[in-house]
Amino acid sequence: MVELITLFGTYIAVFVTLGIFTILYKENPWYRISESLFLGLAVGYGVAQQMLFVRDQWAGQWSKSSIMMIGYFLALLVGIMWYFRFSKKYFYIYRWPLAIIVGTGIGASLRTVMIAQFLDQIRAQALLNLWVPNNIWPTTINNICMFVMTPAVLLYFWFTGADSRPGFMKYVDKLARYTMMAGFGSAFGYTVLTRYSLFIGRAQFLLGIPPNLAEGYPAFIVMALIMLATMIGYDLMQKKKTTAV
Amino acid sequence: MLRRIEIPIALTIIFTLLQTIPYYFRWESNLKLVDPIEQASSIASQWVLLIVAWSIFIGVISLLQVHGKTVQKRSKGWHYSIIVLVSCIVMAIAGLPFAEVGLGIKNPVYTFLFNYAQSPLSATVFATIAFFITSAAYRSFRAKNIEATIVLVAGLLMVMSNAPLFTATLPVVKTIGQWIYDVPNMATNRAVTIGGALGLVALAIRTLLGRERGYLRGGGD
Amino acid sequence: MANLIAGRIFGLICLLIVMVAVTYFIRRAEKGKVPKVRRIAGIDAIDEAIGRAVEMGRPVMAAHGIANLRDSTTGPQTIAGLSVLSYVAKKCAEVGTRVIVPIRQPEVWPIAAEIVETAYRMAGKPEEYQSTDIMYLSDQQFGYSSSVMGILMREKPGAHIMIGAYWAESMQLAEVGATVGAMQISGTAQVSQIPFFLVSTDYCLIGEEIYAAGAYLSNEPALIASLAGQDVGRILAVALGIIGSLLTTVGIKALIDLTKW
Amino acid sequence: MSFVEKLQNIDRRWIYILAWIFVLYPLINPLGLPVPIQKESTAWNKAINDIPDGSVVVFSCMFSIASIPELYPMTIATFSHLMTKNCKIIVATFWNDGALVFDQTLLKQIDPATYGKVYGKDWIDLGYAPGAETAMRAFADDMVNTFPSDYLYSKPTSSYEIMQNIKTAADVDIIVSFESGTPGVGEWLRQWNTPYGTKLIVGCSGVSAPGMAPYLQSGQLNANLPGLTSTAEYELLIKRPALATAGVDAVSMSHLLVVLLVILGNVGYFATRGRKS
Repeated sequence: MVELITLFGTYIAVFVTLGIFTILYKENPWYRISESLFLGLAVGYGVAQQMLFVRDQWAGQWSKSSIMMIGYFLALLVGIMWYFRFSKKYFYIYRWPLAIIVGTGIGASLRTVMIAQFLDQIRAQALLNLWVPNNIWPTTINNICMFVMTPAVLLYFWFTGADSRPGFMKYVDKLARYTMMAGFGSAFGYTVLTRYSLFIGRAQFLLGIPPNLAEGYPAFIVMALIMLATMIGYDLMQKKKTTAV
Repeated sequence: MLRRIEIPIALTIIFTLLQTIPYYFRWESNLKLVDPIEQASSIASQWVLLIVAWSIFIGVISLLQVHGKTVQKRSKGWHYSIIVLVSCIVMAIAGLPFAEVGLGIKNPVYTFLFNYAQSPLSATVFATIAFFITSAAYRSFRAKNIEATIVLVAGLLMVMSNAPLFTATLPVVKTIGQWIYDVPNMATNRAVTIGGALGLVALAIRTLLGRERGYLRGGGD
Repeated sequence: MANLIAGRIFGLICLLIVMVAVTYFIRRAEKGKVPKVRRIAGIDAIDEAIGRAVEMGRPVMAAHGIANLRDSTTGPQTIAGLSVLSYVAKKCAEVGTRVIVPIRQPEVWPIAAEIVETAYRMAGKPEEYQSTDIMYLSDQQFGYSSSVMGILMREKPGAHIMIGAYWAESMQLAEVGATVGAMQISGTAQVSQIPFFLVSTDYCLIGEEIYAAGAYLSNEPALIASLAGQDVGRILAVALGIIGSLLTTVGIKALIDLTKW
Repeated sequence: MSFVEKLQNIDRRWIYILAWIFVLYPLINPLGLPVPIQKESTAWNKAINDIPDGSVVVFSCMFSIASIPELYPMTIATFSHLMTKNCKIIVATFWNDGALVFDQTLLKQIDPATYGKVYGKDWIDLGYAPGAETAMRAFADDMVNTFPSDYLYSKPTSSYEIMQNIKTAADVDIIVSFESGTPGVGEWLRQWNTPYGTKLIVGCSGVSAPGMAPYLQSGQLNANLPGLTSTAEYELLIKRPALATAGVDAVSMSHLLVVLLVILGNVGYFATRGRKS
């Protein structure tokens, strides 16, 4: 026998799971309750996580020397500047922490982006061997396709110098669009896999398939019946009302 | 004076350069083994994390504003706003990092809410998209022209190549799916990756020249 | 004394080439020589969609994605979306149609409000601007999307324009938009979401097309000029790839060694 | 309305019900469809098997609780596989849910002690650091100071034996990351692989899989395990069938449904279009 608290928890979990799923039928109070709970918990959870980090950081490295301590409190001061956005008069101060974050973010990406996303990709492109005698299919053919397709897609996004666009670009654009369409097909296929995997995961929970708790299954049946009955019952009542009028 | 837009622009430029320069240049000094600029850049990146962490209450305040107002005015659906407020406050307080008084990530209320409410909720919200995809696939995946047909055929082959039911009975599906993934998909994503890198550099230049003010606009001035 | 770090020199050279190109074009544009941008099919469709909304007597819904302005990869998409919004708002103000803007990021709200208000002021109809139509919904991804779905169902817009960074919610928004009969124009650089926009909206701007559309519609010299600078990098990438691959095929490793410099 | 026209306009709620049936039925009555082993799972299995003795592994759950159903099976399978290897494991994450996902769900399934792994000596859980890419950079440059205390016991990280010889990314041999978005592979490459040359293998949700292709082709990424189907194959390879294996029949059936519906929609479309013209 599982603990009472776990059983209670499982019922809550089943309730919110089904509550969200009821949106598939139509908007209703079960959905609104689950959604509101979600909204609140997510924000509260974020607070807990960030504050834990702030505290760990202090204990870990910033309390070790007086210079570090000053740095820590300086960060707190700059952090307070965020909240000037709620002031009508001094709102502009909140741009300072924003500027620091934006600068660090852009700088951190700019550091290595040219190598990680530009040069390494071009090097891989330059390593394509267009003639591998002992491996015509798939290597040679694939390499030739990649050799043509990647530059075509790159050039498709060439927007400026509209007047001096050479005539052959028409064919490049066409090849690029076909390549991208096939590529998007692959994105579609994998997205279907993801979304169904998530749904399957929830279904496994509702059916109590291990390692999910077996108590999920009866809870699922009970909750599903209650929700369906209330929603369909409510709908029928509404219908009766409108026909009576 | 403090109001000037030049202050945040200057801050952005300083912090951008502080992160970027030490990656390409090494400062040679006979006195110390560690490169002082690289060290400064590394400490700055950790210091910035603290500033990021302190911004978390912005979300809380806007939540309190929006839902607090709804409850106060008894607007439509104010009962739900109470749920939002209560769940937010309980979760935040239970999770505050004061293990000395029993709060924090090991707090039973916190772990209970995490395991039995937040975790199932967010997973389910994403799972509902499976249904939208299915009905969209049925409703709008039509072979209207050559391009749409390519997406459709490639998409279907890809769906099949992800399902063992098809790959076991028709292994060729996986071969084609693999080709789509390895070649056109790779080419598309490589071009987008390279294009993204160029876009980022352009954004950085506009920032360094003080021309990119998008993130500083708004709220007057 | 500063020294270059081995293995990163060629990367630095490429970075400098693109940086110099972008700077050059920005300086040039600010002297009045703004490069021309190719017109993209979806851009014309924006006018068509607004016209259709006017005929039907329905509002226009113009969204700019759900990303913030800060992120180094998705921020530019929001900027592009806002540029399109400023064009849409201008058109709507001229013809006197309501424009609804749903917002997820609190920091974007004042900017969007300013854009729309300016558009109405420029059209000489400041009294028609309704601040309540610039709606801050929720900073939660699905809180936002479910609210937008609700608004779509209630307001039944004639045109639904979505240009910016979208994630999983793209599907929901485009689906509901289609069911209420809006003419939909979408655009995103998030590759995983493009197929859904492509199949369920009338026009879809693919990938970097949204930046071009944003620059084109906003007419901001710095934005257009950086497109020209990026194109220099683009040609560099294509040339290095093609030459390198040909050299590899005949067994010369010189270019590969150069990139490892 | 003719039958073909009706085929084009089935109410979406009927489609939703079909989706429920096609998923629930195979879960309740497993069909036992065959699962052919494909190249992704083979490569993943090999990548883990090939980790040399004494290596240092960074193990990272870079996903939110929303992605648990898809990524959790591969995380468990890989973690249990790593437990059988002679290597040191550092658990760290840059997604704010990642730490709890690991602590609350994964550790309940696998207890490292049963594999003879000692906490603080063979493995350590550092938890979460906010700041995404900036934090990942900081972690690469200075691991102990980015995570000053560990997650499970909140003791100073520097006091653990395992961290005595592991200071920066240069001391790490391989990153095993499970992810569903940003930050993820791009950030690992920019902040770890490019500057330090650390090897990287990534298990990802299906949605992220197409974006991995260029990195796989260029060799920046050593292996990639995409989605639930590949996970089921991997579970079979390491002879530890679990959640993914149980769910894979439902994957097959749901995908069958999608294929059928698309075909049905197009049949209706062409039939009515042919008649109109």
